Amino acid sequence: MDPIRERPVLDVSGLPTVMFGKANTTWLANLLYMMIEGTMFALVVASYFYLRTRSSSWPPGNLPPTLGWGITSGAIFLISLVPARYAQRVAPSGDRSKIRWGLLALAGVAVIAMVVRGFELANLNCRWNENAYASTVWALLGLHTGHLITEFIETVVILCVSFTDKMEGTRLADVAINSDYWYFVVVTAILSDFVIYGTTRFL
Amino acid sequence: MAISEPVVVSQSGAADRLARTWAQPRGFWGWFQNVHHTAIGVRFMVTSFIFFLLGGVLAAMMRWQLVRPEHNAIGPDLYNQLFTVHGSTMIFLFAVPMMFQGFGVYVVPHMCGTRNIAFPRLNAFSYYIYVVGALLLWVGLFLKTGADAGWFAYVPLSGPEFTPGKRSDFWAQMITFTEVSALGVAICITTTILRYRAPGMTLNRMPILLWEKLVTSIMVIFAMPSVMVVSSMLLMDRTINTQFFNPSVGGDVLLYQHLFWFFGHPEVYIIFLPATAIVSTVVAVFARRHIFGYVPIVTSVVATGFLGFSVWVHHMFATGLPQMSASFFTAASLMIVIPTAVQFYCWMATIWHGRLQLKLPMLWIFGFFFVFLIGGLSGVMLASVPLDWQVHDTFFVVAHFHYVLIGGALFPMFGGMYFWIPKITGRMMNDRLGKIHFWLFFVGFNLTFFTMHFLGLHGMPRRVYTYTPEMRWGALNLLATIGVVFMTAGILVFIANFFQSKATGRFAGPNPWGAGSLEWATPSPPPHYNFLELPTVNGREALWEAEPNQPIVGGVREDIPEVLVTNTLDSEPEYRDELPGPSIWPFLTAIAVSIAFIWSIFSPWGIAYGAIPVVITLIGWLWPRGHSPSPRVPEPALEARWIR
Amino acid sequence: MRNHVSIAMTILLLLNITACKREERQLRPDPNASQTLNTVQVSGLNPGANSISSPPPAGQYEESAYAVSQGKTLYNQYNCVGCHANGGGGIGPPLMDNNWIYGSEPGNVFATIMQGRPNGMPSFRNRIPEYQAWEIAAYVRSMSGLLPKDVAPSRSDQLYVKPAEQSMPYQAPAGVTGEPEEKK
Amino acid sequence: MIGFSRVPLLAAGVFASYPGDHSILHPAGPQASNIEWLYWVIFWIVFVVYVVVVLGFMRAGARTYTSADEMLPIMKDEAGDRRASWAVGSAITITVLTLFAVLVMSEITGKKVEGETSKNPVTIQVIGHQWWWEVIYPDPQADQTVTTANEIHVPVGKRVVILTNSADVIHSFWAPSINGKRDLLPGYSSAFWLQIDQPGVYHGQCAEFCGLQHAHMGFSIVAEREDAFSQWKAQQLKPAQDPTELVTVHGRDVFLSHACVMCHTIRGTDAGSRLGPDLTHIGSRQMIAAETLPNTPGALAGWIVDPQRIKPGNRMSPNPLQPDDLQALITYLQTLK
Repeated sequence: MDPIRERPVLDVSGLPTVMFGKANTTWLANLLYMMIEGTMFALVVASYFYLRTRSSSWPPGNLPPTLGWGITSGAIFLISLVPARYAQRVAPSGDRSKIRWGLLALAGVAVIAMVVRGFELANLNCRWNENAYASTVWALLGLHTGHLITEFIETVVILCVSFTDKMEGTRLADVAINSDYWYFVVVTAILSDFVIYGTTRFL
Repeated sequence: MAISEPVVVSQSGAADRLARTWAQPRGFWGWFQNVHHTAIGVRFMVTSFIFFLLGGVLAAMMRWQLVRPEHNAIGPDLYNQLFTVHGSTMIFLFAVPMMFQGFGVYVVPHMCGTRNIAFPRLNAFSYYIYVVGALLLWVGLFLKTGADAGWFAYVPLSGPEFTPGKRSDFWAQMITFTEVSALGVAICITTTILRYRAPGMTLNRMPILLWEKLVTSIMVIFAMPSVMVVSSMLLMDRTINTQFFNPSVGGDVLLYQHLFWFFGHPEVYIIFLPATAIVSTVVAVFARRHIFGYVPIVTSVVATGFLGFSVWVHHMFATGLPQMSASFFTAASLMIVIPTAVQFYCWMATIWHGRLQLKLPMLWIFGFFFVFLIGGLSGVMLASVPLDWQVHDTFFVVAHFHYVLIGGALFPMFGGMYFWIPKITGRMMNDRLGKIHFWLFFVGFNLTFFTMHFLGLHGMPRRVYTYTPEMRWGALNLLATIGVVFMTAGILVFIANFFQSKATGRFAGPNPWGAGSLEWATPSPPPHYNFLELPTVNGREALWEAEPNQPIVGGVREDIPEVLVTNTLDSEPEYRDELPGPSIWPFLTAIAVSIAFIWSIFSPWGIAYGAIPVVITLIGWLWPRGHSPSPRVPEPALEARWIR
Repeated sequence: MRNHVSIAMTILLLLNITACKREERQLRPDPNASQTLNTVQVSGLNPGANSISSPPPAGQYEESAYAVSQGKTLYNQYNCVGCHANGGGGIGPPLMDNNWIYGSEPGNVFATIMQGRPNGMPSFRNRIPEYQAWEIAAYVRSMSGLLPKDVAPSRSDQLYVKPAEQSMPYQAPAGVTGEPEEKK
Repeated sequence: MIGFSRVPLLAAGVFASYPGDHSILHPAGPQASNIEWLYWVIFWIVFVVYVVVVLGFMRAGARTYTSADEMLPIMKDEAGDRRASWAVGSAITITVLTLFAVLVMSEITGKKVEGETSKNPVTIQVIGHQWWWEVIYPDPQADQTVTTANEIHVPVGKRVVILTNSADVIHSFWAPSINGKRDLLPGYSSAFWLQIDQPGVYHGQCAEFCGLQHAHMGFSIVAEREDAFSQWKAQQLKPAQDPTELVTVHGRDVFLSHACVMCHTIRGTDAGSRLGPDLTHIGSRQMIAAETLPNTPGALAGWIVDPQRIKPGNRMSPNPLQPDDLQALITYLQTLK
């Protein structure tokens, strides 16, 4: 141990211990996860269009998927933006009841979205093992459904935390970040719906 | 937050308070709860080195089978497993885990001047996932289920019809494991570099090693998903009848190649950039001067990061692609030589205007200069399409990528090991044994792989388990096999040197080489809290340009594991963040995820049922515990300025 | 650290007993299995000295995924598809249901291939070596799910006609002889 | 230990005249020589660059080497750095220009090797199978189409277009002395041309890993004069003539009554399965089993009885024939010229 000697000190004890928005490190990790999953979505969509160049008729041998469930699912995802934005806005205030209502609404809409997704998958125009087109469509929807389910579970977990006394400090920031990830799920939902329902009709 | 005037700083209680706060549990179960980056970094290095030795044994067996024509030592089935598991082990289980995860996880937090890596539990989870993935491939090899379709397993050979059984499934799932691990560590390293740097270490004062780890992490984040998508597609084709690669129903075999090589080429830069990071660090230390051309080197590293994603089709020139796209990729493949050339010239200028001390790490870096240069230049030959039509998939290519990978990653790795082992173990490595190791390895390497250039030019294709005597390849193959003996001897000398120096080596002290980066400010081996006083930085080489009474950071709580978070551009202190402590849950989550992945090989429902324990263990991992740091509601963020 | 390594080694050895037979690549069949003379014995009676070699254990072919996939390739190449289609039947009876006219044991299917059957099944005696007949027999049994999931072949690179044998549910054979055979 | 597979080789006595050269550096056609020219040009550029850079590092190292062991102070050399930045700048420019030159040369050579299409080339379809090559000379009339395997005859000096396709996995058609390699992809049919100037026999080998016997999947290209080629083609079109002596009749009966008939075709007999190579003119081929064994009675016998010993894992099953049947079969196959 070197002898005690005087050193100028940069005192940071006054700094806060919780930050919201871009300054939070978990927000950065969430952004990086979105970049990873965004790349996976982009690559599956790229494979979809690559295989499209390889076959003469697209969708090969089947009719384009019916629009009904596609539009419903897209609409529900757009609606889900409201509770997500609400939860994000009230998170910094630390008001537990508002946060609980926000998360409850978000979880409810997520359940509806999953049910609609179930119907959507059942009414697709093909089964995953028919041909390359069907496989990529199911891969795209399956990838998104995976994200939908994990995001739903995350929302439920944070909802449970909000009922305990631990819902403060960095946990409040987690609520806001959870809503960021929900925006990502909505964006990829709209994108997947457009690729699956749109390209076979308009492009 | 102005600098307070010089104030008496009481040192006495801090060390043991920090030691208690940052202590990691000991004992058998404690081993699995350890989340400190030094422990995880050393584990990555040791485990990947063990798999390097195992991969080397496979290479020796392959060379023994090729020693003479029509040699019946190893049959085709076993030989195909040998070269596939050798390739997969060296790339996925050794090169990336050692160069990116091993050195990254250990060195980056030290160099940033912080106490632990960001998201330490995710870091520990990544290590366990990597180990399970490695064991999966090797247990498969012992059970005759070793992958046998090559390390990039082109479809349709690795597809459902031409590889019966579970061989390609084990390989594809191993890929998913190692990529989840690499992505996890990439997130930890990116956050640590961007947000946990010591105050004063602005972007243009960051050591080059941090720049390269940052660029490598971003490359990992954009490249690894591509191989996860393609290995999952292959797995789904083999288990649930999807038709991605079935040419008869619209599938396409080239889709596999495009998706794999879109990951494949950034992958080799993910291995190479950490190597140039070590070279830049070591050259500056042993030329006793700042690196020449800091800005050109950092620019060329970032350029390599981008260009790495634009050259992948040079692996597919022989598939008969239209001439137009082939010439674009030739141009891109030639362009990517420029950034590396810039770095070579800057290193040469650093040595030219420095004062060279040819100590052991520097000897290996000179080995890198001579060997990698041959690999890089034969790469220029491969970039031109007509030449690639002749030498693609021959032993010329085998020689090229061994010169680029062994020359480009292994030589800097040994240089980095001789450079940092005194910091890790606290003892200096023996100089004489190090030189013997270098010359044995250098001679053996060139003997084995330089002859392969001629084998390739004489038309010997890649991955052949034997050849007929009339082809007149016997003599060169014999020469190549002799080289393996020297290399093996060299590696054994290194292992002996490591264990001998660990026990009886000279004590290294905090800074045996007089280096300039922050990790040499900690005692060696460093305690679990790394820095007794969190440092501040006012130059590119922190220790060389530190003022006599360089300010330290005070006010970070010592009773909870807290680190200072600074903003990205000019590393102004922003807030204090409490890091999660040691916990068994990352290990349990890794086991649950492994069970789900391996179960999904045998039944498609494996993912669905396997996901339930994964969710449970994840909740156990992320559930908030312990006291919450600030009972009161947080007031808006204070505006903290670092006034100089 | 040392006891972690020892734990890992013991796990490795335990794992060693699992299905490495599935991945066995029997590249060189033993000479007598390459006999094309029909040597299977369907009934206990046989004239003269018992020179007929006992049929090799069917397990050798039914536990090796390589053998079953060879059987699938041979099923297509030797034009069994011509009459039995992909298992749905045509001129020949269907093979992917649980109705076994001549019994579902590997030995019975082998005898059908080697000796032929009335109503048009040709005898492949002298045309197909025995080990290939055993492989085709193993594949035929996998069509109705009688083989374990990880040995049965997965989809082929041809047009998609039916789910792969690996995803076929197990159908307990209830042959014309009536008595169901217990699952192996 | 001397494996049984060596016996046919030794039994064949002196090695049959093995196909000619198999090296990038001994071109026998315009394309391979263009590429060889490009190889040597880039090689010398690369060689000079290597020597210069290595000398640079040796000079830099020797110039400032100190054997001092202790930690020397950190030095600064502003003037040196300014001079060095000029040196590094010029080195980078030279590198960029060199790389540009390499790019231009490789594009030019690529154009020459790709070449322009010619009027009426000889068209050959090559279909890759697991571990042998099916070679078809397509013709609008079915009876003018030649089907053979592993041995490709081409007229000297004339342009030949190869249409590639694969029946199972990815293979790669590569004869180093003739032209670069072109992958045979299932689901893709690509065309590339080659031309051979000197007559002779040139060896080629599969260059994309295709499974167990990728090592023994060779082919040979026989370049001969125009008239010899058309005479060979006419001979190939003829079906096998009926055997006359007792032993060859016995040989044909053995062929038709054993497993051979399940996979092979001999036009002019009842054997018509297209799984394996077409054996109608097996007698006229220099080598058998995809250029693994010379076409001698001993090698042929060893191959028929136990092909798995020589190429473990290939599709041909062992045929334990009685000795007299085997000899008759060999004699019959040798007559199929």
